[in-house]
Amino acid sequence: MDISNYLYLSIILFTIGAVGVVIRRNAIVVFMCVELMLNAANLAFVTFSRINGNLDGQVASFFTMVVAACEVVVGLAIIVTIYRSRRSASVDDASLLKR
Amino acid sequence: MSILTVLELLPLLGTLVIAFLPKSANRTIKQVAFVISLVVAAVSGVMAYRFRSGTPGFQFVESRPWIAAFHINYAVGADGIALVLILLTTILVPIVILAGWNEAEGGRWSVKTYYMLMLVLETMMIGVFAATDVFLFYVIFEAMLVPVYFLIGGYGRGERAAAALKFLLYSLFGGLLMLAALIGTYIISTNQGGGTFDITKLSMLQIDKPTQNFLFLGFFIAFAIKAPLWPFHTWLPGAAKSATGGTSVLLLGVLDKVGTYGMIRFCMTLFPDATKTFTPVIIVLAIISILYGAFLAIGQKDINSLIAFTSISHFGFITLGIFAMTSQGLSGATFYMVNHGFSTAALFLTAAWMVKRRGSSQIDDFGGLQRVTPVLAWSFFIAGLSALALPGLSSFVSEFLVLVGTFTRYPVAAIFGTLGIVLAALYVLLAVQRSLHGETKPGNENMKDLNLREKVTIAPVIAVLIFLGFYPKPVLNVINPTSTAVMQHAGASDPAVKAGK
Amino acid sequence: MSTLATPILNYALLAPILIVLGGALLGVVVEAFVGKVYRAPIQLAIALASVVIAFIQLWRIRGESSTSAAIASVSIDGAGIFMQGTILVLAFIGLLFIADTDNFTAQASAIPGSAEEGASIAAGRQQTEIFPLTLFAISGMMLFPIATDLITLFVALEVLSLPLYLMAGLSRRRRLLSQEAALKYFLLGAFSSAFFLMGAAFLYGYSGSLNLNDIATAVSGSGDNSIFLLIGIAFLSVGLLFKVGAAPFHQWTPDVYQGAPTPITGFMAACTKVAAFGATLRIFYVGLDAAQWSWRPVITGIAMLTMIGGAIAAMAQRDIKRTLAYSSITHAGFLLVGVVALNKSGLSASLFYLVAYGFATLGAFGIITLVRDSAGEVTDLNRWVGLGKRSPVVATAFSFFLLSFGGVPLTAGFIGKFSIFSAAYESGNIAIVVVGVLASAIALFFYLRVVLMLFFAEPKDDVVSVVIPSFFTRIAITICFAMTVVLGVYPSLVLNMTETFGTFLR
Amino acid sequence: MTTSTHLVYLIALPLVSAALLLILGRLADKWGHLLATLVSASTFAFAASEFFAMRSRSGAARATTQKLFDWISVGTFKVDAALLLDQLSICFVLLITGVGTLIHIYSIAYMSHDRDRRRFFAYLNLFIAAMLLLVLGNSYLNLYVGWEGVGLASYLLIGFWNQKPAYATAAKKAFVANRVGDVGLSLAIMIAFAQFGTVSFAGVAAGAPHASSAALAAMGAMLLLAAAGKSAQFPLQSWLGDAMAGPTPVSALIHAATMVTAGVYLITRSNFIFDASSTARLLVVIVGTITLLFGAIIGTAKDDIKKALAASTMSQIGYMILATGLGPIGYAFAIMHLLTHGFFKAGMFLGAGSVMHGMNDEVNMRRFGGLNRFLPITAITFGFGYLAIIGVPPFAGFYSKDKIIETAFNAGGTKGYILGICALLGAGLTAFYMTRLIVMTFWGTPRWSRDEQHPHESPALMWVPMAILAVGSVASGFLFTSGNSMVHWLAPVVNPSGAEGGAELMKPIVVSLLALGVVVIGVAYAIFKYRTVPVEAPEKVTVFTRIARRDLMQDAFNEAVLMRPGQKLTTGLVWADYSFVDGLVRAVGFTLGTSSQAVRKIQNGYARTYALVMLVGVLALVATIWMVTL
Repeated sequence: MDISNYLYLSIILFTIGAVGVVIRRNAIVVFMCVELMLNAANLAFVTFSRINGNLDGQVASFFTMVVAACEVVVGLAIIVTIYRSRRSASVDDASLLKR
Repeated sequence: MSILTVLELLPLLGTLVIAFLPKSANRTIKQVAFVISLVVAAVSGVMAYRFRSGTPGFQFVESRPWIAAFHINYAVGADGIALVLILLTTILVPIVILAGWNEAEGGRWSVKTYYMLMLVLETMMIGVFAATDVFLFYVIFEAMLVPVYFLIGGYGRGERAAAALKFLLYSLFGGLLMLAALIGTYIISTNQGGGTFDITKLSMLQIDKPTQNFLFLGFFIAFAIKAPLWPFHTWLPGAAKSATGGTSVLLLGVLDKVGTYGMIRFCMTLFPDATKTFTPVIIVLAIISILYGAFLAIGQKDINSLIAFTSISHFGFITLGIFAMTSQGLSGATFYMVNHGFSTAALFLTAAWMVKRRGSSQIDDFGGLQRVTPVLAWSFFIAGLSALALPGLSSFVSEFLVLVGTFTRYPVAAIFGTLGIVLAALYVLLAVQRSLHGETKPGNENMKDLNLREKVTIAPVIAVLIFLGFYPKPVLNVINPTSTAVMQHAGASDPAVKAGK
Repeated sequence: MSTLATPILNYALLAPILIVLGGALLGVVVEAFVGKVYRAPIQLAIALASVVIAFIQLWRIRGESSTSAAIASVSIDGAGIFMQGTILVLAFIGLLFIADTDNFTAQASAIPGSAEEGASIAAGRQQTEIFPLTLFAISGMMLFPIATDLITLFVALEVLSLPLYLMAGLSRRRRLLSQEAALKYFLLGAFSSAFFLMGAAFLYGYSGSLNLNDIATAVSGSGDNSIFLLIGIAFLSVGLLFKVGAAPFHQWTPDVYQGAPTPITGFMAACTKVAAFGATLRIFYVGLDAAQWSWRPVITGIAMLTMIGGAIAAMAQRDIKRTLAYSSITHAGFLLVGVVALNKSGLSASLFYLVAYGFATLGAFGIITLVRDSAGEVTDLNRWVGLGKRSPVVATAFSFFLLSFGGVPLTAGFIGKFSIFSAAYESGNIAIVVVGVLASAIALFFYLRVVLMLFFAEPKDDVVSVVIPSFFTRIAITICFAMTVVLGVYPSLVLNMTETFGTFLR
Repeated sequence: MTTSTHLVYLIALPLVSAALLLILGRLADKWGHLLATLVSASTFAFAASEFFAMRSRSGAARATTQKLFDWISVGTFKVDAALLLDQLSICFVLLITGVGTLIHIYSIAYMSHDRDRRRFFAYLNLFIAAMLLLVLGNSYLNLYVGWEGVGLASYLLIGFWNQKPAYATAAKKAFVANRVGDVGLSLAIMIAFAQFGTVSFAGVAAGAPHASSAALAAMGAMLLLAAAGKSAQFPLQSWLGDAMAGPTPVSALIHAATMVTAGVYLITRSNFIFDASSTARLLVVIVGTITLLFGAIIGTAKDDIKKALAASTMSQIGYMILATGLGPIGYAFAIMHLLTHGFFKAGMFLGAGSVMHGMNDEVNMRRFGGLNRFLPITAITFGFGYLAIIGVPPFAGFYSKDKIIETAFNAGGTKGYILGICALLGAGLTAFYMTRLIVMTFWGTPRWSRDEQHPHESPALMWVPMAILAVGSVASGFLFTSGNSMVHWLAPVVNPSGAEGGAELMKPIVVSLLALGVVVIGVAYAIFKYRTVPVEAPEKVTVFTRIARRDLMQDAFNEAVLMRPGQKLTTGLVWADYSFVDGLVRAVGFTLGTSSQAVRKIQNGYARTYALVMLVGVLALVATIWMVTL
């Protein structure tokens, strides 16, 4: 099976993630979409590492996972605070800062 | 240390002294400022005495590295043109301070601030004419605007804030264009072995025509805004209308000269070819300024904006003379700068006194002053006469030199220019009639005539106007060698006499 | 099956970062074990100390340069060290502002306006975690400009961003806005870093290595415009442009700058810019130099868009913090001019510009913290009217910072603009110089408009007062002011440094 | 060429005294007028001594020069401040100082009731100084200084009572009209410099033969324009009538005897230009002829005694200009008529002043009548002037005017006939309006009420000068013509080549008889027409009279063609300056402002929008990079 398909997959995932960020309202979901994009990148890394025949890409994906984990920590903290003070996790409700 | 540096430092010293005086000590502050400015004038006198006229090139030169990274130096020096303009500055400042003795009260800020700004401004005005490093010139050229901005906005009348902002934005915009051109010139110098901002070195550069035009415009527009030349003039009337008399004197009398000075010093010296290319356009602009300014002056109701528009007309003459590319035109233009300095000073100061006494700057609110305040009326009248370039007053000599110098190369332009002198008669005499003649208008009956201080202030100005009218030689002797040098560099020479004997 | 070699780390060269990190960790420990009363001073002491010590160490290694400090993943060189130094100095000043803990929420977890919050305010509690967070951010910022492989870059990016996301949400007053700022910053930041990562992946795919130098060789080796390379460049730049706040990736800036606690805004605006541009410069100068034909025109366009767009958008702002936010966008544009100049003077010009801009920004935001009424900071411009009459010194200082932003001669900003533009002109890119000039003209308008409001407009009745600045704040503002003046009048101090330090190790 | 070291005092004395009186102000009220008169008298004495000294010398040595200092020197443009007193200028110097002194004396009495008498005398001396500089300058530029100087003095004196708006306006009008002329002069000077590289009379004279005819014609035309402005010649004559707003002595000195004749001096002085250019000469004669009829016609319709005299001045100067246009021989006659005219016209103006003095400043002749019984001396002196101007032998005008008419005829061909006939016609008209003036003023029955007006003879201070001038108007003509003294005296300056007039068309005696004929007709018709004079000017009059009363519509013309369009242009420009030139600037600001508002719309606060924008940005980025690299 042609390895480049993995690339296409990662690109598709990435796109889905990106579109999701734009169209979904719920902060959690939006965040999940970002995670999806990160993982798409991971997939790309691994694939390329296979193509290039060295391990750097795979190492990279490990780093990414760790970083993603950190992001989750910080992100959920923020989202939860917002939710508590607004009783809503909708991104659109948080639109006082404008113009 | 060059005497020029001394001249620049003295006012700064004064600023420091004033800074340490208490806010309330208005009298002392004024006296200090006045004395300092007198000292500066005296020192400049010494400089003028030590100046070897008849020799072109810079004297009293001093150069020490400032920003090594860009080969920028603190470099000063004075040739004939710079010298006379510096003298103009140093003479006008004490006069302005004395004339507007009580101007600073009623301002938004303290008297202290006013005189500190004044002296800082004097330093910068001297510096801008003394600078022989283009970057130094530019820095002062721009920084100079700030004190003026605060002088207008802080101590002016009426729409002062808006006027000040417009003035500042307009000038800074011009300055930015100049910055681009300045950088261009610098880069070219780096490419041609050793980047430098030294005016003499830069004038040796070999720049191809298109680039020259591009750079020339950058400089010229900045100076045209400063000068101001039609159509870049619209900031001036507002500023003049709302500034105090003293500020207006320095603004139109000295600062705007930086524009025309820059045209000679930079446009012509750095980009001779481009100068030739653009001369026709500029001549036309100058002519338009002359007539346009005159017509609008006729149409003004406010005495200060009237004076402002007369200046626009006069700057047209100066520009005409500069770009006529004849020794008469160039020397005439330079001499014109000096005379215009003094005659506008006379106009603005007398006008300011009239306005202060009447509490209005509408020309029609005056009337019949001749009978009530003869001395004031006469001062204003004489100032007006110098504005219409009456023979026997110095402005005539310069205006005629400009015209004759122009005529030898561009007769048509000169003919249009001479129309300006008819219009000048109109706008001056209309103003004189409406303000000084006729029945004494109600509200003017018990105006006070000039007091001793004011007489002492205006007397020297008028004296200079008359003396230089009859004996311009001292000034012309200083100017001539420089203007000849400039012309040679620009590769121009006087047209030959038509009917040889 | 290759044997696993133990990594050789040159700790001397990495020390500055490690020191700051250590300080951060120490701070965490303090949070855990020290009583509430003592935390604030101790934390502050630790933070300041670690920054100072880091700087001293940095000074000792200022001459060094090596690519193998940490197995080719960072390269210590002049530019890197200079930028680290700049970050440390600016961070120090930033900490002095942050020290005024009155700006931060008493208890982040408490619901705004809840009884709980009231109680904690009454109890005078503080979220002293702000200090370790700051130190973490600083360490990330220090790593970002010297990182030479894509993963290190990504990690550094996150290390500097994550704390900032949190810090943005810690304002004491207007907490809803603050939290919203945090949310937006976080979501969009994550979004952009995803792009960064994807870009990194593609560059890796193109070059077969994560190391900038290898990528450089790969690019110069094969002149073909592989789709991998292009996508890599594009996505990578998105991440960077987001951080520097360049149009059209700038929109988070005004909202976050306005919502975040003002000291944090200042810290962000100054230090993040340095770090982000440090990385940007390194990536484009070192990694993608050979591929300039592909990215240079695009970045040029973005620079123009950013300069003009930022200036125009700022004109109509009514909130001083937003105004400064847009001004920082405009400056990002100017700095991009330095990036596309792509020559030595471009690099050193950018370095100088960053210093000048950093001090002015910190100073300006520092002053904003001082202008308050009963309900805290007042950022509505209409209420700043006539400030010059009531507190001339503060107003004068503020206007001076604005003039420096506007690039009026005899201020640091002017020298910065001059050097950036001359670098661009030197690279033959005259169009961008002209656009830049026009942009600064427009920018001048709104800077002067503020000055006008401060001094020439008649004050309104609803009184805003300038609080007596705390000791730290006063020092900080004084330093910024002094630097702005000195760099304006005698710029050689720093210019000579940027000349000598302005080199990337390839 | 003799060099002198004291010519400058001729100018310095009056100038200094003027400055003194102005600066000292009220302090000098007591004795100011005496000082002024004294100074003026001494200048006359000085001038006289110079004159006799000059006569004692011979040939080229007669001309005297004094170089004061080099005034302007830039490149090749070198102008000395230097004076030249030669046979031509001495005539003027004597006239100016002589008549000037007489008028000083007259004014002492005439202005005695005015609180600003000192200022008046200061102005008078300022005028004397400027006028002397005008005639003494040795280069066009020096002349120009005097030229505008007298303009200023005339402005000040016309507007002496400038609290009356009408008078102030008159003063302004005079100055501006003069300025128009000055444009001509300055252009002429520029041409001179461009052509000959110098502006001194000598230098230009030397170069004139080499110059192109076009240049000469241009310079001549410009000089003529200058002359027209100063000497109230067509088309710039309109200011002279209004100038009568000034005190009568001023009208006598400046607007009759001296300043207005400066144009004649200028053309005579520039004889080398006009001799070299027939075109210029033609223009001169045309202008002269038009003006002499123009003035005469206006004179016939004026009821204001001073305005009538002003009109006649205009016409008389027309004669002089005509003469100067008639070639080398004409200059002398022009100068001769100028001098005689100086005497009799000044005399008559003083007479008019004396009448006004007696009639509470009434100027309308219809309110005069039968005054000869009340002001006998005035009547007699005035009569002398009258006889002189209409040219009755042996009075001065007879000699001078007939010479001009004669030369006009001798111009030759149709041109000669036209000019001659016009000149004759003018003489007839002159006779008519002067007789009309005499009849209305001195003869017939009083048309003023006895209880309001108490006409009385003026004091000796006033009538003595009148008497002296009257004597002049009797004797001078004979003096100048006897043995062609004047012609020979001036020849070295104005006619170095010694050219003769054209072939005599008819014997001088015939011309004189013709002239006398028309004069008699004119006088007779006037006497017949004004047997009775209605107090109110009749309304039902021919359109010609109506036009003549309105100065032949000159003012109306100026208003319609210059003033109104000028005002329109001004207001238009003021408007345009705001809405276009400045409008453009404001437009830029506005555009930026609105676009700023537009940009703020995008910043709508929704994170998702920002993300979308970013996404679009990414795509754009990729797309552009793509395109760039293709």
